[in-house]
Amino acid sequence: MPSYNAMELMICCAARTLEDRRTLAVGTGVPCAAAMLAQRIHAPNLTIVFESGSVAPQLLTMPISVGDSRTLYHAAMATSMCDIMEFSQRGLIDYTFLGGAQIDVYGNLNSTQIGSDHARPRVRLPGSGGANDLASFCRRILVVTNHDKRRFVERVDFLTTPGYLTGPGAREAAGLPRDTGPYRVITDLAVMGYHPQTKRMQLLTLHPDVTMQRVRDHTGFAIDAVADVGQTPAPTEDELRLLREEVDPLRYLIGR
Amino acid sequence: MPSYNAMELMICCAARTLEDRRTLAVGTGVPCAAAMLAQRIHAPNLTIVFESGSVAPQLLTMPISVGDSRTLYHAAMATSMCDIMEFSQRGLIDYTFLGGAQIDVYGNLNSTQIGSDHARPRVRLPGSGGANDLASFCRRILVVTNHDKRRFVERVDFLTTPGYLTGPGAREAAGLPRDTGPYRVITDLAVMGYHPQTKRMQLLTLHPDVTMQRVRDHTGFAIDAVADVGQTPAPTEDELRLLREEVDPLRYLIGR
Amino acid sequence: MIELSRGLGELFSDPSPDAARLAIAEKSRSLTDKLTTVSDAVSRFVRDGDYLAIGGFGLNRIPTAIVHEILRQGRQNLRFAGHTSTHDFQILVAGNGMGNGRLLAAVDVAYIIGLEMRGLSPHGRRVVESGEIALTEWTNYTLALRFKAAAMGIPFLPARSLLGTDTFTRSAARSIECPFTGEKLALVPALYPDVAAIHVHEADRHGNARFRGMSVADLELARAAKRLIITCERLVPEEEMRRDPTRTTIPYFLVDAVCEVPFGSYPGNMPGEYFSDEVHIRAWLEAENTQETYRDWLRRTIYGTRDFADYLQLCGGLPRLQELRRQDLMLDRGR
Amino acid sequence: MIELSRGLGELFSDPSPDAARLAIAEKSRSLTDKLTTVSDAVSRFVRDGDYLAIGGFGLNRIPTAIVHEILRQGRQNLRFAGHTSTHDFQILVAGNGMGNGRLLAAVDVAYIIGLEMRGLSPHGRRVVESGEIALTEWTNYTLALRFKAAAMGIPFLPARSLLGTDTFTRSAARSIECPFTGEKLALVPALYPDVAAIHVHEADRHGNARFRGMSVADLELARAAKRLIITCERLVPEEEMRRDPTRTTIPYFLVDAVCEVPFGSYPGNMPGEYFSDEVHIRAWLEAENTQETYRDWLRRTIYGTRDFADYLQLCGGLPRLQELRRQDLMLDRGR
Repeated sequence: MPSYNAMELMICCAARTLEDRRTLAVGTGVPCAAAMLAQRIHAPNLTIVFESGSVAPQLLTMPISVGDSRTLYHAAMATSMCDIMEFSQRGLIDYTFLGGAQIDVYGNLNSTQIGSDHARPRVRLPGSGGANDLASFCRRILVVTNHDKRRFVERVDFLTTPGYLTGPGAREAAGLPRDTGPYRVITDLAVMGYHPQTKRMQLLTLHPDVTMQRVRDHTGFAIDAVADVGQTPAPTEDELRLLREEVDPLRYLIGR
Repeated sequence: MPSYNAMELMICCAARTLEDRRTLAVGTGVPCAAAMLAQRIHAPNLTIVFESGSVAPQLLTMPISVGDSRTLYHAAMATSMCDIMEFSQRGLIDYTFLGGAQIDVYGNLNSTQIGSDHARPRVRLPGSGGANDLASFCRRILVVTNHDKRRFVERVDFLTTPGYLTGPGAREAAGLPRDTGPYRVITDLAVMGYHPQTKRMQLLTLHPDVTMQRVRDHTGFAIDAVADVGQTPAPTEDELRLLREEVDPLRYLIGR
Repeated sequence: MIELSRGLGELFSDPSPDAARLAIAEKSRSLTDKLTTVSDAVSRFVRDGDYLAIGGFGLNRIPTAIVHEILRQGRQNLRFAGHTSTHDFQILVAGNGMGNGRLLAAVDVAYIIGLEMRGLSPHGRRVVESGEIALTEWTNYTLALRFKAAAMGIPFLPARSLLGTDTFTRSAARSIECPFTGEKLALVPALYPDVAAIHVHEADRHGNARFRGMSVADLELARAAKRLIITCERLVPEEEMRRDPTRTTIPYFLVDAVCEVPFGSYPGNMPGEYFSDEVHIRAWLEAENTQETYRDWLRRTIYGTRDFADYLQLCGGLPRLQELRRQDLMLDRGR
Repeated sequence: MIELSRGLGELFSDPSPDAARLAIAEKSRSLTDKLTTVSDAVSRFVRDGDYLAIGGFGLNRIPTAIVHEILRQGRQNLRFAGHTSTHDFQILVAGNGMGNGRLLAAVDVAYIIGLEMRGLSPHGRRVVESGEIALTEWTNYTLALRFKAAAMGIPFLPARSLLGTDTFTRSAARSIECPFTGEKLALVPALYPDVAAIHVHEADRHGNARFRGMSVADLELARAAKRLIITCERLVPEEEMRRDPTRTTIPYFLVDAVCEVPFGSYPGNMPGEYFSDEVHIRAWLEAENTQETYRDWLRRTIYGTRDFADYLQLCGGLPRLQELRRQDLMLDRGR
């Protein structure tokens, strides 16, 4: 079995969640690497869009910015942010990858501030960017992040980006499109999904050598698990080769 | 003094109302000829737009359709109908020329139907097209039409396109932009404007050899006149030469 | 936010974005080969009772072959968006009042029957005045705006048009007081057509499309429709579209069928390619004068032709089209 | 139509389209020569207290020279639209907390302080955490949508974003029940900036402009702003723009000043021209670590340079720019 690091495993897990023949709004970094890897393995017909306006590029090199020239490489269309966001609002974009400084049990994300005073936050973060929009519009929200207690919190300091909000029915009650919501959280410890009824985050698979207790120790809220928690399959040789040679040859991500 | 026909006079009158360095949404026919003539005489910097999407063409030949290739000749931009209409709604288009089967004392226009039953009209006409929109958005509405009693009516059968509606303050009360409204009506008999307070149509100048009585006989409502009704200046030699040689050499309009 | 009034017109389609999302949930987002014939595209994607919308403006850049085929295949009870719809409406309305049932059941009207400076369609007038088509009134902008709302995936858009007129009263718009400014506004409901057809200069087999000149309301329409048929003057390879993505304005995932139809806007105008055939249109309007002459005309031009190439041949073939190209290039000022 | 709730955030600009129409009533619609210098454009069109918006996205296709000059000329109390505003915000916020008064007084935030994968701006954080800038929260889409509402000449647009979040609570949006469908929606107020600056590939002296690649929110912004400064990589003759009007996306009557600024997006990326200078940006972020090092950095790069050409020279001149072009063309996969 080949050796690999946590980042490589996370990217492979993220890639595997993406079905072929679907559309995906990505940012830079892990999401982009995951999409590029998925296209090279099982999803050649996965379409990438970037919120700045690129549609269906055939990425050669990982972009540094969501709007840089690299996002446009061999693209089918270069358009506007409103167009991309409205394709999403219209229901044409299946997946999106998002991140944040905090995530709670319902998949709500905070990328605005740490601390509760909006005028004088303890730490000011960049804000929503396009996250709130894509999380409102896309059918399945994916999060890839490191797993620690300061990040997986009982209650986000600021609800920047909607997950299941306060639980079952809350997205619909708020007016968000009916067919949307959090889908997977992929960390350096495990893969999580959401309980179909309670909409609470739940453990699906543990990464090799990770115990349930270790996940619980690193999660700031009580986390359930499906009945048959499995083990995350390790990256295959094919996945690692493509990731290392074609997706991230300069080790921007996997060298971290 | 050169001889001319009624159509030539109407086009010259229409051209003269257009100030230089302004923008104008036109249709085909007389409005287009007037704009082309104005550009060749006193308004070289008059910008034409067509609602189908052409901006600032340097028209060589009169278009047949508001969206045909001719409207695009040497244009500065080809864009969408929404873009043109929204430039207008935004306040960037100064003039528009409109027509209709009926016009009333407040400059309201009907291009939808003759008769009052909407489900079974006596005569069905095309409908608003872009007229209602342009009349709502543009700063000054111009009408060029033949002058007869069936056309100049007390009350339009169907108010397709807003003039001053029911009189002073009515446009503003309806929610139309504050700086808009009917400006001139140019016919084969006279040039009319609107009373600044009452907003009723009023006679400004009579064409050569036309009496006030004749205008009244051909108008289906009581029409006032400014104190000093003048005579419309006849077309100049320059106007006629440019109109006949450059604007309408095939006599599409002026041969009617 | 106060609702002030509402138009009395019937709303012929569902403005709900959630319903529209549901309808496209399983639409392919894949780069598959969508090349097909006009006849196949119409038979698979245009259904009885559909809400139909046609791209272009007047006689300019219209997908004539698709409109012919809808008439030829005898679709019934369509609802239709009549936004400066001249020759396309003229063809479709030949499916009413000619003993072939009722092709058009309801029309959202901005501009129909008229052919701009060319006059009114006699048959179109007869049918519409008979009252057999339900009509709701709009304007060119507000009907385009209804597509735009659908393209954006929302249920309505505001405008400062329609206000104070009978056009509003006979529309299905509402008026409100703006919650931010207190200004009065009209709200127009989103229009999500079941199917639309758009003619462009160039497309690839997946449906990526681009055109020259005015886009009219076609970019909005392409994004609003649940199913979309593209006809194009010329197929181009995928690599050609990807060489300059700035020029692509309709992406493949909106498109269900691609048909190459050279001279596909004839007898209409195609910017930079050929001008409208005014002689043909005059003859068409003339033929509409009586039911008998019109029946003969339609038998000869539509029902009696196998396909669009056959129709072009009937109308003078390449020599006539070359003459129209000469007009479009404005050699001799377009004479 | 029922209003359900409203955000607590402050609205930093007037969403009334009638007010905006009044502001542009006498704006020139004429084909006049608008060519000028960056310094003149800023001194004439950017005023203390203005609401400012900058085109592009992140470090991509940004009018860097204009932003430098605003800092250099010491404008005060600007309001600003922070929509994935990375290097432009970074430059502007150097006018706060450095002993030169307060350049930024209020910011509509979608994304500020961060430079995407490059990390956060230390000085930006210090200033924003000090509380001296009033903040209202939005998202990339809803801020673009606020420009779009203004571009359309209406007071608001609806969206299905923001709903249910603290971002809504700290915005100045409202939520309503749709009068057509009963669905809940957010309404965002129009944003009519006093002045905007946009960088493009090509423009003519009258202001007709076009660019390659993503338009981000620039077409909306160009139409929303009351005054507009265009910087371009290359001036082209008017005839070149009229040769292919389909490519023009900003028409001259929106534009107040045109400045030719080759490499004008540096250290940002210009699609098809040059990639971002990551070395320079890293050095910039490093310099922000303390007030002292930052003061030196700004003195050297902005206050100590005469103009943008001088700044480019300082940063390595043409050889460095050619290296960045090589990266942008993705020779050797962009290494």
